[in-house]
Amino acid sequence: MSSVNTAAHSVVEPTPTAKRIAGTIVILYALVTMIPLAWIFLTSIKSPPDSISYPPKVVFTPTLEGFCNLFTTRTRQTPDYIQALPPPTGTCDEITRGRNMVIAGPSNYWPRFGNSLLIAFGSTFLAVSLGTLAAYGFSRFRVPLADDLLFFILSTRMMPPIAVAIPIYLMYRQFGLSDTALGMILLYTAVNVSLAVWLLKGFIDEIPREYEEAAMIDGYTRLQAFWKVVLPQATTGIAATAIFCLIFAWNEYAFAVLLTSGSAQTAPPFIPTIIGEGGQDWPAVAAGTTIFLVPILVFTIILRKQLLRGITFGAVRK
Amino acid sequence: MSEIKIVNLRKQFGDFVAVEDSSFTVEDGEFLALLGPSGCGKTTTLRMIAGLELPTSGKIYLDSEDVTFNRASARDIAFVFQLFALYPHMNVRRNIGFPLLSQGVPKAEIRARVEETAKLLRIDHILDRSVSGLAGGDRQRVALGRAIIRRPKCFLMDEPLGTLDAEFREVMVHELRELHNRIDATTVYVTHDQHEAMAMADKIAVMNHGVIEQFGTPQEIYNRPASMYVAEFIGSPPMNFMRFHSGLKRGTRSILLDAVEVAVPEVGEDVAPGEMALGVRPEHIRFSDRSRIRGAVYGSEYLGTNQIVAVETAAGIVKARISADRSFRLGETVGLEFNPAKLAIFDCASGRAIASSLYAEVRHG
Amino acid sequence: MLARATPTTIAVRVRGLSDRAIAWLFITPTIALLLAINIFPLIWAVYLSFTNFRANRPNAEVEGVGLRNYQRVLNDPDIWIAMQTTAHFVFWTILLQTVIGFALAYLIDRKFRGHAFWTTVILIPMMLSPAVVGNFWRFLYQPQIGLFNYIVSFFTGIPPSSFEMLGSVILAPWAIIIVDTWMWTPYVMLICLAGLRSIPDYIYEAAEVDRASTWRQFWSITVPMALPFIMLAVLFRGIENFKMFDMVMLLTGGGPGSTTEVASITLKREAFESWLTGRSSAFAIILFVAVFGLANIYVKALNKVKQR
Amino acid sequence: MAEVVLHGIAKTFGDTVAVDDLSLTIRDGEFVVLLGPTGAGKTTTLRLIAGLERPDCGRVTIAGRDVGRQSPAERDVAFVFQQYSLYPHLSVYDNLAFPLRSPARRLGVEEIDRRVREVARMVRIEHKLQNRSTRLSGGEMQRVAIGRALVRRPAIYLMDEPLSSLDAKLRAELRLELKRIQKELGSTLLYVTHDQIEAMTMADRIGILSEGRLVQIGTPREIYADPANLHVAARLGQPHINLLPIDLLPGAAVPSGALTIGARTEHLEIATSAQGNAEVDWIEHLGDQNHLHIRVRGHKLVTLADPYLSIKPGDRINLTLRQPLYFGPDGERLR
Repeated sequence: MSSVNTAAHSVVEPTPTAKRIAGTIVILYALVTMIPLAWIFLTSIKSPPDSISYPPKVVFTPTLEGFCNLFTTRTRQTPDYIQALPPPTGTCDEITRGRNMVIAGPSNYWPRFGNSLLIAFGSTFLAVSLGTLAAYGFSRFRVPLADDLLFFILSTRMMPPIAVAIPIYLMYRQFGLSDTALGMILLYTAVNVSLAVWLLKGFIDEIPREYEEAAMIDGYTRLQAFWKVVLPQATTGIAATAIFCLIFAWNEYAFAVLLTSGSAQTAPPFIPTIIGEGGQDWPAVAAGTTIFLVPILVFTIILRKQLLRGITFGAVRK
Repeated sequence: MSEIKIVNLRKQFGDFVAVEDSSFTVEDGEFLALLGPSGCGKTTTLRMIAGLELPTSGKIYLDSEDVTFNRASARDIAFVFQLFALYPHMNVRRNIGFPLLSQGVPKAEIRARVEETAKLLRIDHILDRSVSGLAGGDRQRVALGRAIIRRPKCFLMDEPLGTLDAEFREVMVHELRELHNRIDATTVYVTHDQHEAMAMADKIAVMNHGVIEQFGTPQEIYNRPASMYVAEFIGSPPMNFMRFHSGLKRGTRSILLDAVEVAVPEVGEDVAPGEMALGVRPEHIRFSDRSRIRGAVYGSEYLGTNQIVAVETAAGIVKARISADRSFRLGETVGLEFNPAKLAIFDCASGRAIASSLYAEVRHG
Repeated sequence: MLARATPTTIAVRVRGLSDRAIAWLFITPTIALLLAINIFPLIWAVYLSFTNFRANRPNAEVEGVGLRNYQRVLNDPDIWIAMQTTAHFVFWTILLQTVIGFALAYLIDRKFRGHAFWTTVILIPMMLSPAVVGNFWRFLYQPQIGLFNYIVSFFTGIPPSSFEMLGSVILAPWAIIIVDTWMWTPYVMLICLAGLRSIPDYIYEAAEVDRASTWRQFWSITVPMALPFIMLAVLFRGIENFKMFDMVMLLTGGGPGSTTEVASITLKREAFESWLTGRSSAFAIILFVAVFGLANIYVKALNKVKQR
Repeated sequence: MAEVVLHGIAKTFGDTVAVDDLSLTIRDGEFVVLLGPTGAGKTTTLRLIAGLERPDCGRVTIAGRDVGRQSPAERDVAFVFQQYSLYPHLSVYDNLAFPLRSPARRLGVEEIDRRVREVARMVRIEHKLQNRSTRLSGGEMQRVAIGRALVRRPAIYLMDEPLSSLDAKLRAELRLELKRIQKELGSTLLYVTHDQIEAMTMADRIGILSEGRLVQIGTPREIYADPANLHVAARLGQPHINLLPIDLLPGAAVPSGALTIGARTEHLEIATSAQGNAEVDWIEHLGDQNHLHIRVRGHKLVTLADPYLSIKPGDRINLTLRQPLYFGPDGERLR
């Protein structure tokens, strides 16, 4: 009531000085934790010599060399050969020639990135769809052993991924699912669906049954009531769950490195393998990392409310 | 125990004025109810007295000491919250003892005083239970125990019965009043329920939009409402208003209601012609075939001991409380007779009550 | 007036599927998928743990070896060292993350201007891929050229090339702990924040009226009421870090020597480099039982705290 | 509209008996209120009629049809829930139109629009039709909820304490309105509540429920004036009925076997007398009614004070019984 409206002005509200001190410390912490990310971005627009100079360079001439190296494979040629070539066709061509190299073809980065997109979105869609249905089932009907089943499903997440990977590796080899996008989608769906059911059951439990009952009395079947009444009210929960599944699938490394090697490989195992001449090509790695991180950053910022709700809700429920 | 005095107290949140220039005094040992609908500023007033909220301007005196800008912890008051505000991680004993612990009272003394307080409230059998499992009434008693254990200068209560169910509320109303009679502590009690205020308070302040509309004893407020707002807020069903258009002269003893002359208490002021309302309490109406104020029965609500009959008259629907013996057909024509000594007249534009012999000794808030 | 509906024709149209049919229809696909990809492999792993099967020799004859795999694993000093490394890692990361995370949450709960924005900024590291980020930290830790050594040297004067975060037996575990703390402190912070926000203002007002000092309010109200949340955060981080693989793999690969070889890395070596499938399955089962058992004991304690 | 008959229905949940051998006929066009405390089986009874629960035994017929095997949608009933009555994701208009858009009805757009507007007028919400349902005040929400039931003409309206979450003023207002609408439409209505005022003021007949059993049914006057037992007598009346030992006050004509006397205000005659048998404790001024608290040899009584009687706390009065109610040791009424 009125006390709730006015509570924000209460004397237990922190004093301006307390707020200022708290704000300063938190902002300092935030800035410090951003240094590595800022460094990744800066490195991605440095030239390879700039990236490994000492002391580390904060002021430098930006270049797209890292991105060029990320997207292409190159071969070293003699300066005479390069002189004899027709004029360069683009920025990358020009930069590459400046290092006495020519572009031999595209790199594997975009295909790997595409795999990540396909697998992450595919598995998220499946996990959330299946999870919503199952969560509704567990929430509204008396399913024998439901609690044990849910607990068991969740406890499989306590296994180290490597432990699960052994039999899955054997099974996939048997069924020809190794190194296929379908195999990875199914795997990530299975891993995510347990969390999805758990989270979504919580969200659906919060929607009072009276809504469906009212709809059923009003002449709708249970399926129609589910579609028209439960789903619209569960959208925030579904969105929060989807973000979780997406982040997991997008970032996953252990299964990906063990079960894929070529055509279905995702970006996380690929990025560390980007090698230039004489060691790792850090600007290229940084460029690949930047591109890979950007979608998640954008996501985090746009959907932070659902994200926060999802994390805290998931935590408090379990 | 002590006296609370507030002078021109005002509180503003941004553009919104929550409490406007309020002044009143709660005498030592008195039970004051701040009564009004939600958002009227009663809780804010209470929180300012407690020191949970600091006023924009004005003064608050506790026992003649200016405490306006003291924090709650420096005021020696006790506050009972609407949602009880029990510490969920402590058991009953530790909840009640917490105010003493905060002041560094020795363990043995805390123990003794907690037990004494619990006995007073008849909750000594649940002292070692967790507060989360308690029923509403017991939670309420624990909250009270935590308030009275310290023997503070005064008690402030913010709708403490708001979350209890109706039947239990009745019991707690009596319990609270009895507790007050026993320990005689100065109390300010916030509620939106006129029944609670009427049943418990020595004085009532009726608030509306941040302004105290009337301050007085329950009988004063009920019998001599200072405004239409107060008249309508108190009583169930509320006071009936029968509208008429007229001017009034000092000394007049009757008015014309739809061409029927109605005797009223002697008017004490001259009023320019305008829209007026005759205020009649439902229990001051009797049915009489001789009366020339007539109407058709619109509905009746049977209440056992008595009944409320709604009658549609030319001046609007009037509800009368009469004995339950008589029954009515809908649409039946009846005559209404008013108790002339109890009638009030209001100016519709301002809502103000017109001075009359009924109001001879009333203070306006 | 309103038209009258005709009940008898309604009856036929709205029958639809029975609740039982819908329950099956909704739950079965999920259960089937979980059986195929979660449960079945688990059972298979249990089976394999009793055999001498090697995945790189699929055609060799499989023999049951009873409990011998388990005996070997439990008697292997290397595995015990890996467990010890894991325990150190879990202990220090959780300690640091809890202390920093709670402090941050407490400060953010002061609700200074822009706190929502800065909370989001702080959260960013935990959203990122541990593998990709771990890989990049390797660059930051380079002794000659890395930013980390430079900053340390800038503030302490220690020559940047005089120490190697990833190459030194003493520093490598701390290098990993730093990265893990950087990544996951936000998570602990967030859950602590949820805990702090779950304490309603009126509880503090009550304490204020009860004349409790700020110090007492912190220890008698804030900490105990947020404790269940803190304990939850510890549980989740504990489980996650117990099975930590990707970040360590990319930072040190378990080195130098085997100083940072946590259990998951040992497991990976046994299973996918030495191809001792049976034995590594036994190790996996032991790990699982250990986590599961510890987590259950912990949850019991947690429930006790909650019910207080 | 139709007659609804419950015949010997019972429902248990685990160990608790919610409804026990309940038989009840709600006549066509009748407003029946089931009154009882929490846990008396009121809500379960409504849910059994709606088909949201299946009875363990017994029969429910609506307009002569046995609806035992029918789903809620097939039964042609409307239900107003205590809470959660509106879909938060829909506007007021869409909430009202929701029952009409069901596949069971398939009404045309214009027909739906006509009916929605008609009902909106009836419950006085037509000015808020486009609002989100979450943006309404409590009273408005409950009006829309009632409107959603009224928008079709079912065999029976079932209402589960629809006014309990509102404040006293609104409750009084909606009470009158609901009664008016019901009479206007001639609808059959079964309403459950724990509020005796609602029951007394709205019902054609009140059924008193206790522990799953129907203890008594009758018009408000019958139930109030002629209660079947102690439980019923104690549920009605403001202030509560005074329960006294038989020999406390003069004026009783005690039937044999009576153990308790039930005395309401109208059963007590007060005369001022310095040698009276009772003492005035205090007077509770509630404005419209004043409660007189009286002490008689250690027993406390509460009655309504006659405003014209001049007494004050501490005065002695003479208290006499006038045709009170008598109850036997088992609580049954003795006449």
